[in-house]
Amino acid sequence: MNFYLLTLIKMALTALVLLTCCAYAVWVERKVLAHIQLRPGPYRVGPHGLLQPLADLIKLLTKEGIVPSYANPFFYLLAPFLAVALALTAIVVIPFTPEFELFGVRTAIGLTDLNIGILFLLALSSLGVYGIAIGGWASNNKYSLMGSLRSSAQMVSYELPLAMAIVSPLLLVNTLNLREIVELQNGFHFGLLPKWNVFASPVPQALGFVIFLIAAFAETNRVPFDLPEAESELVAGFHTEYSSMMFASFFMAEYANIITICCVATVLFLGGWHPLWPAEYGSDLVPVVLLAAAGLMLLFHAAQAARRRKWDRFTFPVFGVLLLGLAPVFLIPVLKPVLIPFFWFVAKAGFLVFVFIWIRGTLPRYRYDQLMRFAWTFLFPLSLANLLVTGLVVALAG
Amino acid sequence: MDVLLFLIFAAIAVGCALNLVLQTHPISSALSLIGVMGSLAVLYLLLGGEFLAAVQLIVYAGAIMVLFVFVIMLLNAGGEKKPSKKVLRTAVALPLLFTLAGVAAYVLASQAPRTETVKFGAYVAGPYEVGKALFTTWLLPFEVTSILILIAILGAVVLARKEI
Amino acid sequence: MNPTDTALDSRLQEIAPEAEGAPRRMVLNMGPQHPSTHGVLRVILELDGEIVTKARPDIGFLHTGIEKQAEALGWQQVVTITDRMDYLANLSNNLAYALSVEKLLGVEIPPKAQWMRVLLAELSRINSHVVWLGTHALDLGAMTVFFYCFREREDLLRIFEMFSGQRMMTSYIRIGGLALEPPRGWERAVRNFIRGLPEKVNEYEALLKENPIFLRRTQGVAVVPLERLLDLGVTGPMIRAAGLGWDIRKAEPYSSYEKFDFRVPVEQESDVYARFLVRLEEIRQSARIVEQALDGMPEGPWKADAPHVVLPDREKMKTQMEALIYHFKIVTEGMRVPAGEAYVPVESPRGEIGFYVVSDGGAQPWRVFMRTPSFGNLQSLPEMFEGRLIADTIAALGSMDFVLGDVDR
Amino acid sequence: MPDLAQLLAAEVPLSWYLILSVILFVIGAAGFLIRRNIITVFMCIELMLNAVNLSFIAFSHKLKMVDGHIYSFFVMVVAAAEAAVGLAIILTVFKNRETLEIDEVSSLKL
Repeated sequence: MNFYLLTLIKMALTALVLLTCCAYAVWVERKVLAHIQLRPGPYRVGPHGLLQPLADLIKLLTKEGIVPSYANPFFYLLAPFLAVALALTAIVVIPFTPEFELFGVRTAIGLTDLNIGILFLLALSSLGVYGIAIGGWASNNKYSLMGSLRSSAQMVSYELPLAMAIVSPLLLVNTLNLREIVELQNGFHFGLLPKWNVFASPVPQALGFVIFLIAAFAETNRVPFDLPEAESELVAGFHTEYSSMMFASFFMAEYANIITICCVATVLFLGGWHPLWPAEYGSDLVPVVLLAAAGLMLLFHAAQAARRRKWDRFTFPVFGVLLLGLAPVFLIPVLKPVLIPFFWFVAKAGFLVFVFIWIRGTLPRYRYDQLMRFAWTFLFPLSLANLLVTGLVVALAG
Repeated sequence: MDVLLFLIFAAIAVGCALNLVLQTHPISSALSLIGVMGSLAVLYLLLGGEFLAAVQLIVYAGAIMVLFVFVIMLLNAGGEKKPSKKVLRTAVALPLLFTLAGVAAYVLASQAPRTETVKFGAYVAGPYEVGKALFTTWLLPFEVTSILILIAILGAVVLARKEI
Repeated sequence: MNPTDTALDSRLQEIAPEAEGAPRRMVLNMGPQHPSTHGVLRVILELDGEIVTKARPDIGFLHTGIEKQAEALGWQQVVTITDRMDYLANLSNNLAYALSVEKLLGVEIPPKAQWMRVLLAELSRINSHVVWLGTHALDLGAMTVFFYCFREREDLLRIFEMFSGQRMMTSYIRIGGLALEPPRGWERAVRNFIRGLPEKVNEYEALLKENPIFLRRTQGVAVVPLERLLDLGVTGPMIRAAGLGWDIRKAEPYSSYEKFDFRVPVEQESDVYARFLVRLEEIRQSARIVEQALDGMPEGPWKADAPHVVLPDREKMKTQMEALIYHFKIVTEGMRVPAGEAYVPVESPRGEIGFYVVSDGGAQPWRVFMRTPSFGNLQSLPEMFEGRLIADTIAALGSMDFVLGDVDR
Repeated sequence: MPDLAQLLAAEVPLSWYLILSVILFVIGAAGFLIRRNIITVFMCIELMLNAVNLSFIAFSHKLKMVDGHIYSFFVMVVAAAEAAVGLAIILTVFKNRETLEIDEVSSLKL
């Protein structure tokens, strides 16, 4: 097949999936937070609020986009576009599966295979600050300005520990290509413990992983580092003045960034698509078992008359049958080399996204000066030490 | 394809550079400069400078320019209000400059051999090549730059203190 | 120059005048619509970077003229507007007003009513502190605590509704006793709530007390020395967090508080964290008081035997001529209070609340002056803000625990 | 007029890169002369540095040597150091003089 045609198809698919994931990440976040906080969360639109993202989208699309009279209209309108474009671009270098052959075409899920994939990601993440900075400045609102000043300082500061944390696993794998990084993490210690970079042999990168996650929280402006939009101090920070689709763009950018950074963490530290335990102990069956269990549980609840609610009467059996039907797909030999790695990748990245939400439900917010002090006096030296130790051990081990 | 990409990004670079000079508000200028840097990064890629293209974005566009934007926002300085009073100087300087540019371009175009072309992929200086050169041949200058940076940091810290 | 700077109104200029030749500072108008000014407080901040150099509170956005309104209402009717001042601890307000008027009237309140009042006042203290804890945590970014706290608040509001038929504006404590007979089953509802409370308080404590981020946000923040607090007229948990164990329930017991065994928590640091600890402990102590009140609730009438003050029972009104006459007189003319003046302070969740009532012998108060704790506590705002970061102002505002209705009345 | 396929297949002459570099440099120099705002002037200097970097890399491609990249790398390092110190100076100047007009800060003492 033509390279360009294939790439176009893949681009369209990736964009579609990523945007849907962003929308549903919001739903998942609201649901998880709600359950942490002892409330049901979105419940009205669709069964269990499943259509809530769609409703939100329609609401935001049909709202009037207001440009404040003192704002700088060009930059005010440019900022959300910049933010969302940069956030969505980063996903192109993530390899989701190994290469496989399907209908005579050799390809992989994932758009490109850059030699300098990591550098590309770093470049995009360092540009990501502009959307926020320009948006806050152009709104001509003091809260927004303060939010964007905070964010530029914060993102520049946390980029250092982030980059340092990325560099140490790179020392182990000796390549900048994300696909090769994942492929090098293949195999198991003692036939059981996966050879992911978190458990890598001379120097396990567990510390690097933690530093990376902390810096990632700061880079994506999430609790406890959500200072740029700290709603109790700066109203809504840099997007105080934004409404309608422009606001939605910032929102989407935030979630796209979270998803991307979780994927990067999966690739760099958690062994990408490699399973948690060897296939000979049945790791291939995990998705089947999970889906089947979920389907059976739904059918069980559907059969229980007492728990039935209006929507559930219809949706529980339908989704139960759907999930049960989906389970054996993972057993089809042709699809197996695609779906099983993809499942593991999505499972790991999804778990990290869950951690992001979980932290949001647990921790209070840092103060601005404490945040900067934390980056420069704790996180940065720690990541530097981690890098030095890793480098030393790698050099000594030859 | 090469020509097309070159022309597109060269046009963007020149357009952004002109905009940088012509805009009165520093934020517009800063964003134009980021545009120049972005398109130059693509041109570096065409020339095989993979590593430099990435560093251009990470260091130049992502760190130095953020600093500029930060300072502009911090000072909240508006655009230039009055045009320059030294009309004569400008009137003489600009034509001279463009003459210089024209002459330089002419000389370059006539001197450079026509056959000398740039082929994408003919020469690649990725992180490996740059790193190797940097840590073998250029080790001393590289270490000296670290001292330079240290001094710059100290200078910036001293200057930014409240007392001055 | 930011165009919004020139658009600031003259009010702001008068509150935060920009000195001639002073370095350029940003003036930030925080509120009256801001997520964490707890209502409609407006604080005008002068900022140097993120540091507050000057802070001026601008109150009055919730001014409802309650004090003046009281002069146009009957004695008993004023109870309903006291609910609307400090809407989180309305029963304490009711109690303070009722005690002052009862002092003028000289009526004796039966023990059961007194104990009920203690019980309800403590429940409303728990209510107020729980809402404070939730909103304070939300201000600091801990969203989940807020929802947990509102779960308790919901239980409490159900209890209040059970007593009075109203969730917030209960007006349950009236001059001469209570408004209604306590409903059937109230004891079980309160006991269930109180039994579960300590465990939940422990849960909140576990979420916040040793959380390093929370500690950094609160310890050493918004410290005001005790002497300044005393000068400014600050009372309640804020002053107890500064090392002075002043609690009117202990110092000048009212409504038979002397018969209860409880501890007044005192901390020394006078920072946001100390205030947090004091209030958290007060929730526990209040729970203890409520338990004691439940266990030792005396039997007897729930309103005073004062026919010229308290409306008679329907039964008596229909059978006894005298009761009918009293009912008619109270309803048509209102009850009369002998001329004089009285002030009985009460320890509300926020500090000392008192109603200085002056009567000219008529059916309406001649003057009701309200000494409200929120107003006094708010006086310390500039001292807490100045020289601190914007983020600290939020923590400080939360730690003051004011209710704007109480400030502006 | 060359047809599209020919254009697509053609390679870029090295001199085009050099001419682009000259054009950018001259624009930067012009901006350096006519702008009044210190920050913009500073940015024009960065533009000139960038223009020079482009020719370094173009020559590096011609000579098939990595040295041009190394030079550019050093230029970036110097630019970073320069930006840090320069912007700190600008901040201090603004703090003391309340202006960014380059002509108004020409005297060393107030």
